[in-house]
This record gives sequence, C-alpha cells and structure tokens, in this order.
Amino acid sequence: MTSGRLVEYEGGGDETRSNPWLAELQQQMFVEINPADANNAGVKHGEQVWVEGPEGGKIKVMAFVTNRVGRGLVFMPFHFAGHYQGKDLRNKYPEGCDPYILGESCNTVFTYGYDSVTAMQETKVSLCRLQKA
Amino acid sequence: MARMKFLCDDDRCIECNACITACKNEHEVPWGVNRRRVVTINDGQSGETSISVACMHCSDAPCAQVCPVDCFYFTDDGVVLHDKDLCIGCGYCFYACPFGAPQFPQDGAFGNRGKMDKCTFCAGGPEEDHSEAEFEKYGRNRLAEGKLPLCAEMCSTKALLAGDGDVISNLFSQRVTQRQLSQEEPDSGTAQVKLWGWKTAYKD
Amino acid sequence: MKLIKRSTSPSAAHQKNLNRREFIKHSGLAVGASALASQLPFTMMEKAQAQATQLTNTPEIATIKSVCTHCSVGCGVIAEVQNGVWIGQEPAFDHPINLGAHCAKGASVREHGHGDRRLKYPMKQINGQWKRITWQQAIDEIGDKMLEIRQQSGPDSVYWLGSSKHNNEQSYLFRKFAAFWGSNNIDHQARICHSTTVAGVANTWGYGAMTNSFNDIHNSKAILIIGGNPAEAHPVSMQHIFKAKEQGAPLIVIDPRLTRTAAHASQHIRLRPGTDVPLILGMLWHIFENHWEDKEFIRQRVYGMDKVRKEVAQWTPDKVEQVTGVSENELYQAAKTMATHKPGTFIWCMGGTQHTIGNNNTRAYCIFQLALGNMGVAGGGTNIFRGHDNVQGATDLGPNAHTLPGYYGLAEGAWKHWATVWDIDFQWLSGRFDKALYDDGTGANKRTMNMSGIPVSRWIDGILEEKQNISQQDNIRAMVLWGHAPNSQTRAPEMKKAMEKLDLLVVVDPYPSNSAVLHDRTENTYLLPASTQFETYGSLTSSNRSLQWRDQVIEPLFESRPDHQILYQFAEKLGFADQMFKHIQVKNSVPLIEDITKEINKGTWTIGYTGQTYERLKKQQQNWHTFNTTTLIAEGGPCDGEYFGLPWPCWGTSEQQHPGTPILYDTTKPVAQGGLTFRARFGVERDGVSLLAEDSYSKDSEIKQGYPEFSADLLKQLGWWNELTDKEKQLAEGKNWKTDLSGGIQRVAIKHGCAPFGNAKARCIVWQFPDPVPVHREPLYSNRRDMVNKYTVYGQKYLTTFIIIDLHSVCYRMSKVHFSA
Amino acid sequence: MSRLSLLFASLAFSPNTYSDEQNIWKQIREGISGYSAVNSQESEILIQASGTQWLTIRNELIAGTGAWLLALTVLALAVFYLIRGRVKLTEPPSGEMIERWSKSERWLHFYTASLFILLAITGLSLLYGRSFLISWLGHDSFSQYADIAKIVHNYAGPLFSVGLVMMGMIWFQDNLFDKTDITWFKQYGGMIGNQHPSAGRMNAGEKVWFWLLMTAGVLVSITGMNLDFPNLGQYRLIMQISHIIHSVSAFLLIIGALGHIYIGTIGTEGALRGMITGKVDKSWAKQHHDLWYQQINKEKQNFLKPSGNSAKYGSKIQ
Repeated sequence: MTSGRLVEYEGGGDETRSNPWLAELQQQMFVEINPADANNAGVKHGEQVWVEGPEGGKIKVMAFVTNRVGRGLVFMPFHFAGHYQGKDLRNKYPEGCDPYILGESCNTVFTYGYDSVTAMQETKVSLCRLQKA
Repeated sequence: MARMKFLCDDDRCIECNACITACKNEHEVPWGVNRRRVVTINDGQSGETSISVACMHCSDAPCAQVCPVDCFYFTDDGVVLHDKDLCIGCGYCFYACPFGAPQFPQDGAFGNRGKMDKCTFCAGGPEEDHSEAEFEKYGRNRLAEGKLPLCAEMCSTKALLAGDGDVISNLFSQRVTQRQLSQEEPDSGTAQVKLWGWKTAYKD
Repeated sequence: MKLIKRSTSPSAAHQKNLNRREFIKHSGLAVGASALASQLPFTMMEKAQAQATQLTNTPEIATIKSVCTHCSVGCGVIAEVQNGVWIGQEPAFDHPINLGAHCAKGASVREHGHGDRRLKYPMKQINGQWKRITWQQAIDEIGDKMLEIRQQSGPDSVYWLGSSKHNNEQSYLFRKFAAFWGSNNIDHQARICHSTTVAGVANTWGYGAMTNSFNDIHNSKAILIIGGNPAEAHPVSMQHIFKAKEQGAPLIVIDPRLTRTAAHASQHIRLRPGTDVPLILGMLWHIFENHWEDKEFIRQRVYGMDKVRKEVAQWTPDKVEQVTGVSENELYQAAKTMATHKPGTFIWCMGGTQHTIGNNNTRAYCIFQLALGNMGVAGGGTNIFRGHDNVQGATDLGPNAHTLPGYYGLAEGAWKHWATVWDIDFQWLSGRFDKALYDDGTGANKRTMNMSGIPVSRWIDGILEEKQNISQQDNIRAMVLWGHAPNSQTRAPEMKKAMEKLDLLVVVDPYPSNSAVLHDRTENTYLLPASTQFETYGSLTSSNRSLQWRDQVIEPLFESRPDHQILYQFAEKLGFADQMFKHIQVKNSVPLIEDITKEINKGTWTIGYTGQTYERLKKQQQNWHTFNTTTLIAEGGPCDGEYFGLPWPCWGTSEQQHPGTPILYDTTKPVAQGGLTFRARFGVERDGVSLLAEDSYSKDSEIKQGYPEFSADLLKQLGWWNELTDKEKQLAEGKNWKTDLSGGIQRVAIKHGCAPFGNAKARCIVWQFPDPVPVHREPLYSNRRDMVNKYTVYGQKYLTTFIIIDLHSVCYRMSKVHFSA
Repeated sequence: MSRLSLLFASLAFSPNTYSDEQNIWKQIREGISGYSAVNSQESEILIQASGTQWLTIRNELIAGTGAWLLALTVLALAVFYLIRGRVKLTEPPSGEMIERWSKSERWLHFYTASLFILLAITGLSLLYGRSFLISWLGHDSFSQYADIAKIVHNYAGPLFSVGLVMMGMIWFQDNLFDKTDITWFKQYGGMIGNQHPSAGRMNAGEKVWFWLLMTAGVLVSITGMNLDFPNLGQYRLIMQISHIIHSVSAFLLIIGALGHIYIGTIGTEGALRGMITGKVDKSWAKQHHDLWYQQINKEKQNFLKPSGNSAKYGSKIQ
C-alpha cells in the first residue's frame, strides 16, 4: 500500500476541495488496484471497497481498477478528508464551510513508523487488506 | 486573415488539467459544464497518451451542418461560434461533434437541455464585444482584447497551442524536428543534439 | 459585483477590431521568431498587452503580481482586481520560472478571491455546536486557557503547529513566537515532507536544499526521477524537464506506479516500494564495475567513498533483483544512461523521503550523484522538488522543533545569537522556558530549551503517551493547528483519540479542515479564520531557494486575518508583545511585514538570508522579464547580474549586492558571483583523514586548497583581519561567519574568493547517524516476510533497538515508544 | 446502407493496447475510451467515430431521400386522383346507417391522428425548417418557432405513443390477416379497376396501415422516448441510431399516413364521414366491407334469436 498526490488537490486538500473548479475534477476518494488483485478480491471498477490497515483503521473507498499499479500494490491519494471509517462527517462542519468534496483520508489506515533521524512518518509502504463493501 | 487553431502536443501533455480550470476561471463556467477536457488513452499502460480537447473550430464544422436552427457562424479568424439566443438545445450538435465539445447545462427529461455551451476560442459570441450580455452567455472575449485562449496560454508544459494555424503548426513541426534530431542513435552514448550547423559541416 | 473584465465604448469597438486582427498576425510572427530561439516559450501574446490596455477605458483595473500558493515551483500569478474584487487572472509570461504556465491548481487560484467555503468568522464549539464569536472573545478565552495550562503544566504543554503556508515573515514570526512563549514544541509540515532530505543532504555536503533550479534542468543531459511524480505534483516543472528531454536527455523514472510522469519517460523502472537503497546501490554496482565513476571528482571533493564501495560490492545484480524486483538488465541500462550522459540531474520527492529509512534513501541519492561527479555543475545536482509553496522558506526560517531560524540549533550559543538579533535579554528569554532538567534520551539531562521539541509527526504521542515517558513536565494539553491539515498525518484513529483528550484545540486556517470534524469534542474547540497569502503580502522561498515578493491581491475576506496579525494578538494577550515586537512596527495590531524581513536579514547568516532585502525582492518582482529563462540571471535592467530570487545563500549584507547562488557548490564561478564549495560543516578531519577538499576550490579563490569555516580567528591567521572596518571588528571579534552580525567576516572571505563556510569534501559517511553508510532496511510493514529478518530495522534485536532509534532521533524525548505490530 | 453498417461497426472497437504512436491515433479515431477527470457524458472518449456518419446519414440520406419520397408520394396520389378519381358508391346510398366506429374508437382515432400530424409537422420542421423556413421567417422567428416545435414534439410524442398502444389493443384482432386479403391485394383493393374485393371489418389495405403503425409506429415511439430522455445517460451512438430509426420510421409513417388520409378523405366516398360520425351507409358497407356486413347481419339475426349472444365484434346494428 502506498500513497501520493493528485494534480487537482494539494496537501490535506481542504482548500482545493473547496474550490469548485478543482473539486469537480476529482469527486471521489479512490484506491488504485491492479486488475489481478481486484479480481482476486472480487471487486470491480467503481465499486466500494473496504481498505483495512494493520493497526485497526479502515476506510470505505471506490475501487479504481487500473494497471497504473502493479500486482500486490494499491495506491491512494492523501488529499481527502471528511469521511471517517465509512461515516460521512459533513454535518459536523460549521454551516457553509464544508468542502464540496469529502472522502476518506488514506492516513486513517497508514501506520506507525518514523525515520530514525528526523521522525519522518512512513506513508509510502504499509500493508492492507481489501474487502468488497 | 489568421486561421485560429488548437493543437495539442501529446508528447507533452501530462493531464494536469490546467486548461480545464483556466477555462472555468476565465469564463466562470458552471459545475457540470466543461468546455475543455483532457483524455488519457491507455491510462496506466505503456503508450499512455494524454490529449486536451475542446471545440476544435473545424472548417467544415459538423455541428454547424446539423443545427436545425442554423445558430452557428464562423468568424473571420475561422472560429466557430454560436448564438445562444437561437439555440433550442436539441443536442444534435453533441451527436454530430467528433470531439464531444458541445455541453448542456442540464440534461432533463423531454429533451430539456438548456442552451448549448462550448468553447468559444475565448472569442465571445454575437453580442457586442465585452458587453455584459456577452460575458454572461459566452464568457470573456480575449481575442477582442488581443489575447489568445487562456487554456493554451496557461498550459503547464506548453503542450496545448492556440493561435494562428500557420504559426502553431510551424512551432509544432519545429518541435518534432528537434525531437527527431535529438534522438540519439542506439548505443552511441551521446546526448548531443545532432543539429546540422557549421560545426557539423566542417567537422571542427 | 459584476465580473465583466473590460467594457468598451461602442465607438471604440470598430477600430478595435481592426487593431485586433493586425496584432494577431503580428504576434503570430513574434512567436515564430521566439520559437526559433527556444522552442519553449509560447509567449505569443505578451506583446499585445500594451495595445490591449489602449483599447480599454476602465482604468480602475489593477494588475497585481503574486505567486501561486500551491506547490513550491513558485509560479508567478498576475491578478486583475477591480474595486477590490479579483476579477481576472492572466498568465505571467514574463515570469522566469513558469513563463505563464500553470497547472490545474495554479490556473484556478482566483477562486480564493471568492472563497464560498471559507471559514468566515471565529467559531467556538458549545455543546458540540459551532457558534460564531468575536475575535476579541476568541483571543481572550484561548489566551486565558493557555495561561492556565502554562501555570499548571508548564509552557511545553501547549503545542504550536505551524505551516509551510505562512510566508517567510510569518514563519519566522511563528518561530519567534514559540521562543517567547518558552517552548520548542513547535513544528510544521516540512517534517513530514522533506525532513529526511534536509537531514540527509545537509549532512552530506552542508545545505539541505535543492541544489540547482527548475530552469537549470535545461542543461541536463539525463534526468533521473525517483519517488517523484512532477507531472501531478509539480506540473510546471515538467516544461523544463521536457525541454531537456527534447534536447536529447533521456528521462528515467523510478516509481512503483506508472505515474503520469512515468508515461513520458524514456525508461520506467518499477521497484518494490521501500527498496530505494538497494536500487541505488545496485546502480552504483554497475557504475563501479564499469569504472564509470568520476575518479578525479571523488578524489578532490568526496570523503568516504571507499566505505560505500564496500557496501555496494554486496549488492550484486541478482541480489538487487531479489530485493527490489528490478532486473539486472533494466538497472544496467539506467546506470549506463546516467553514467554516459553527463551532467545528469537527480530528482526526488516524497516517494523517497517518507520512509522509516528516509535519511538513508536521501543519502544514497546524494552518493550516487557524487560518484558520477554531477554535483556543482549546471545540469547536474540533486533537484529536490519540495511540497508547499513556502515549505523551503518555512524550513529555513520557521516553525521547527529542532532549530531556530536559519538552522541555528538549540544550544545556548544559538539562543544567544538570536537574543542579540532580537535585542532582548537572554536571561529573560531563558526564563520563559521550563527550568527543570529532563533526560534527553542519551542519559544526559537538559532543559527543554536546549532539546528538540516533539516533532509534528508525533504530537499524537505527546498527548497519549504516559506522562513519565515524555521528557517534559506534562503531556500536551493544548494544540494549535495553524494551517495544518491533520489528514496528512498517519494514524488517524489515534489522532482522533488524542484530539478528544486535549483540554484545548485551536484551529487557525482559512478552511475548517479535518481538525474541525475528525474528533467528537463538544467544548473548548475554536476555529479562527486565517487569510490566504493573496490577502497579505511578503516574501516566500520556492524550492530552488529563490525568494520572491508577493503583493497583496485583495483585502482579507470575511472576518479572516493574516497570520502575523493573529500572532500579534496572541502575543499581546499572553503578555510578551512588547518584547517580541521591539523592532517591528505594529499598526492596528498588524505588524509591518517589511520590518520582519529586515530582522530576518539581520540574523540569518548561516544560509545567506541576509542579502535579500525587501527592496531588492520588490525590484526583481517588477523586472521578471529581464531574467534569462535558463540561467535565471538578469541580463541588463535594474537587476543586472542578479539571479532570480537571489537564491540563498545570498551572502553578506545587502550592500555587498551578492547576486545569490543559483547552483550550490559550483566551483566554476567565484563565490561573489554565486560560486560555492562544499561546506566544511563536520570538522576538518576524521580519524586522521582530512575532510577538507583537495586541489579543488571555487574560481578566483586565493586559497587553492580546502579550508575550514571562517571565524575571526581564521581571519587573523590569514592576515585578513585588518581588512575589516573598525565597526565590523567590534561586532566580529570572537565570532564566526554565522554569528558575526556585521557581515564583515563573510565580506572579507568572499573578497578573497573564499566561501564563508569553508571548503570541504562532501561526505558519504555520516557518522552521527544510525547508519553511517546508507544500508537497506525493510519497511516496518513489509510485504516480504522473508526479507524482514535479513534486512531488519536496526539490528537483530528489532523491538528493543527500536527504542534506541527513537532515542537517537529528534523524538528521543519519548523514551518509550508506542508500537503495535 | 453501407454507412449505417459502419455506424454499427464502430460499436465494436477493440480495447487492445498499442504502444505505437500511429496505433494510438488509430485507436483514438476508432473511438477508444480512456480516462478523463471531467465527469460528463462520454468525456472519456476523445473522438467519437460515429458522429459524422450520423450527420451524413441525417443530412443526406434521410433528409434527401425523405424529401424525394414525400414529394413522390404526394405527386403519385395527385396523379392517381386525376386518373382514377374518387371511388364512388356503386349502389345508391340506402339511407340505412350501420355503426362502424364506436365513439371511443373515433376519439382514439382523432386523438392519435391529430398528435401524429402535429408530430409530423414539428418533426419535419426540425429537419427541413432550416432549408425552407428560415429564409421566410428569418433566424429569430424560426428559432422561436423551432423551440416551440421541439417542445411540442417532445411532449406530444409520448402522448402519441399512448394512443398507438391503445389502438393496437383495440384493433388487434380486426387486423389479423386472412385468406381474403390475398384476393384483395390481387385486385388492388378495388382502387384500380372496378372490382370490389371482399373484406372484413378491416380490408387488407387498412391492415397494412395498422401493421405499419404497429411496427414503424412502435419503433418511432421507442426511439423517440430514447431521444426524449437524454438525462438517462445513453451513449451518443445509441442516440444516433435511435435518431436514424426514428426518422426512417417516421418517414414511412408519414408516407403511409398520406396514403391513408387520401383514401380516407377524397379518395373514397363516405369514408371520412364514417370516421367522423361513426356510421356508414349499408351500401357503403356492402361495397367495401362485404364480409363485415354479412357478419353483422348474421349477428343481428343471432341477436334476435333467443339464444343470441352479444356482438362479437363490438359494434351493433341499430
């Protein structure tokens, strides 16, 4: 399991997900899955899937079946927030301040691990389990 | 008279979608209407190619041919524009257009689609240049300000070119030549650009 | 407010049409010509601007220059503002870095000027509901609570989490604020972006930043990108990469995923995530095997390559393939490309840094470039693309748990240096901190003032960990998340718990962010609306170390306030505003940005932030068009000879008019013109071996050998002391190039062609680090069980030694580490 | 119809991957779908291969052929009328009237017929208005008219379909072909020559018209509904094919309708009156629908008998 950026969003994404011109282009949090892995997990493109991390976090996201990732690797963008473990938190935002697009944060499932010198967090390698939602 | 054209250099397009948001920014196009889009073919596979596309302002524009109310017209620069006051929102232009350029603000029941909206090459519409009505219906008229479409002007890698057809095709062919020249021979191990010049001629 | 850009009187319309056609033809020709000169700039319409203005009769439209607030490329933004409304955005063709280009984010920044979804007023949670309150009420309530916590638990129980979204002045002020509050519990996102880069790179050759520039990639003959996806993360940089590629430079992309960047690569290598070190060492194996390394460069400028050779020797192609999944052939080809196309540039991003062994990765990358002799040359270098718009500046000047502005550490000397700059009594400052002594992890006892604070990645543990396991008086009880989206941090379930345990949670942000909704708090949670950078002004530092000046585009929206104003209000409430703003003018509770810039110039000698005065930056901003788009040097005009953004180090005081350093460690130029050597940062010898450069020196250097960093003593030894003025002598006595506030030591060193920080070798062995030579260690959660025992995380005794890692790290203050396997 | 086959062929593009630049362009022209961040209908298709084919079919084949067919039909009917004249009653009217169409049948007939005419006029306006009406009305007025025409067409369509379905239910059994129809055809339905071929309640000509309505009409309705609801996200190809089927069927119907109207009005004495009042003269019934007439008579007798049953065919002699 690894994570990275999307061109439309930046950082935690609150700012860019609140910009309709950008938000329209990425409307759903997703997880990129290799077709082989998707077939093994019985998941089709566009379906909802649970991604479960080794430390107890789990998120419900859309399966994006693609060859961008190789077998045994899933990729998620880290710009989404506003959903937590399958729950939509939109009504918790102050009125009129909720970003247009909400989604699960991939860091709900990313795990412990820090660089020995700088305490950099580990966001590029972890393990997960996929399950059709 | 200059013939305005778009050209997308697929060797450079990286699907950054700047053209899309630049367009939204300039014309305040509502959510759901996208005058421009980027399509990536073979996504995630070898041969992945991204291309930005909008109304291409075709010479023999199919939209214009099929429009039941004849609302399209051509400017002297070869830009294909349409008159939203005439448009009846039948959707035929969308069926005819090879590039999927025409957009409709709503896709309702009983063919209730609203007035068609599409890329104007930043050239507005039939209303008076820079008038409020023109902006509301078609967005800004950059051409009349002496500027080119913002999507191309803001393209992150200069992949999307817009302007006088001769100029941009020249520019593009220069690029192609440059790329061919700089393709190194296999195993030569040199990255030198093999452009012909005095040095090459006399082997200095 | 209508958003019509320009209106024309009907009489002008006819004439205008004629003009327009004429100019379209014209500008078309202009493109053809410029395209010949360089196939890149597509600035066909810039000539039209003057004419366009003639055509309009609405003079009240102001054109304002700013810089995009998204990534660190630093693209120029031209905003058109009418009656205070941001009505248009034009491409900044003149801007030397982006040449008018933008990505999706940059092309939509105007939306900020409207901000429908912004946090509009200060808000407070009452019984779980958000209620609007006034600024005064917010500051008073928060301040009172903080003072109460301070009294009960000490200053370290409030955590100040800053941002890379601050401009330089705000970042600096934020760090200063924490110092006056009396805690090092302050940090920002750079920790979780490129901290391993900064640590790895700085410990190799001196400075932890991108060595060249985006534009300099034009000169590269080969480009290697590892763990980076500039096509999505830094799209505008791709135009520079493409330029090199189209001139024949192969582009190698190493990434486990076929990214948009990889789609354009000449060679794409998929590696197993987390195996960067064996991959790089595997490439070095081929380089050493085929004698492709730059032996002369290594002799002159590199220390410890022999040790690397030993490590590399065991990474035979078959073993590399076993670990990384990359075949011998692929790797050979990549190594050969890099070795035969020189200079080549090496680009990396967070795919390389965000690892438990991130510092090993970054040092391996550096070693690779050192082996090929690609450092200090145009077209070479390690081009580390950073994240947020001002993450470089914020790292240099701002909210860091382990340094003071300018990477001055936390030792007493550093504090004294800044106390002098701030013109305050060191004892008073020291008194603001907790006076007790705590275990610093090595067994020694120190005050928290001299220990690194809790890093941003671990604030959760600062709240949840047992009190006695943390080297401070009490747990963190109040968090201030200032421009920080917590969803960028791992371990959200624990973060949720941590947030709920806090006594006070304050979020200062233009948007409410995940911190407003993740937790189930019902009381003592505040949201304060901050302005974006378009609603204020100041300088920022882009990834290539260039500083740029932003002008204010619009007034703060709704009730939002700029960060420096909010900081002042807090300082006033907490009772140290007079001391903190002693030399900074404050008008209506807004501190003057220019005065803060001056203070930065006054104290930041280490990385050369002293020459970039706001006057010079503003002048450059007005003259974007005079800079060469490859070398970034101004050719003629008022900035003649200066590099764009005065990339740091811009040595000495502004009177010296140093042009900035476009390429770090480039010995082909005199230091006075942007040349440099590797920094002598790690002493002059190690185990009897000299660490200073051999037969290598920057152009026109009077010392034709390596030399240590400059100090008053060294000047005296060299007989250059008397070249200082009397006033300089007074300030420089007993000081070194970093602490001499007169700038005299730097001036004299540079006058003799020497780099103030010395001339040493880059080192491949970082002896203070857990792995002096980078080695492979499996990720904590590895998908290869068979590899875990072979390449353990720090030795055989995995779990027990893990504690030692943390003891060595900046988070050593947590002696017991939470870990659930 | 080779163009049409091309259109269908483009449905089946192959999703193979090519690395070759030329192949990519080949794929693109074939209409391969990719990825696009833009979420609109078929935004992931760069170039749709079928658009211009559809355009040519509509603008040339359909509009061209259709115009000729319409013109020829009108001409043929005119010529026929001139030659044959009106088909008159061979026997003088008896004065005794029989109910041929019940009230509900008549209502249904005119409900559907008027919608049909409305749809035909508005439909033809959208197809030909640009060529014929704009020069008369000017762009603005025509556009206003076309806008209304489009709305009328779009709303009238489903209403027409309802009528069509009801017609199908009511008249289904009357319109099943039988042996008499063969003779009827052989004698050209009595239109040419002076024979009076036998026919039941519906003669074979009416049956053909009925079945044309039940096929082409149903096609028109289905495709029309499809075109009416673009919000269901049908692919453009489906819409294009729908449009072609819709237009072709509509032309068949219009041509059929012209014939039907001709025969039902000026072509045949007494037919229009039958549909308006519902009653026809005995002589007329004998001449055109002798079997039906006999049937009714038989039923009438049965009805008068004690064991008599109610009319099988729904209509009674008064």
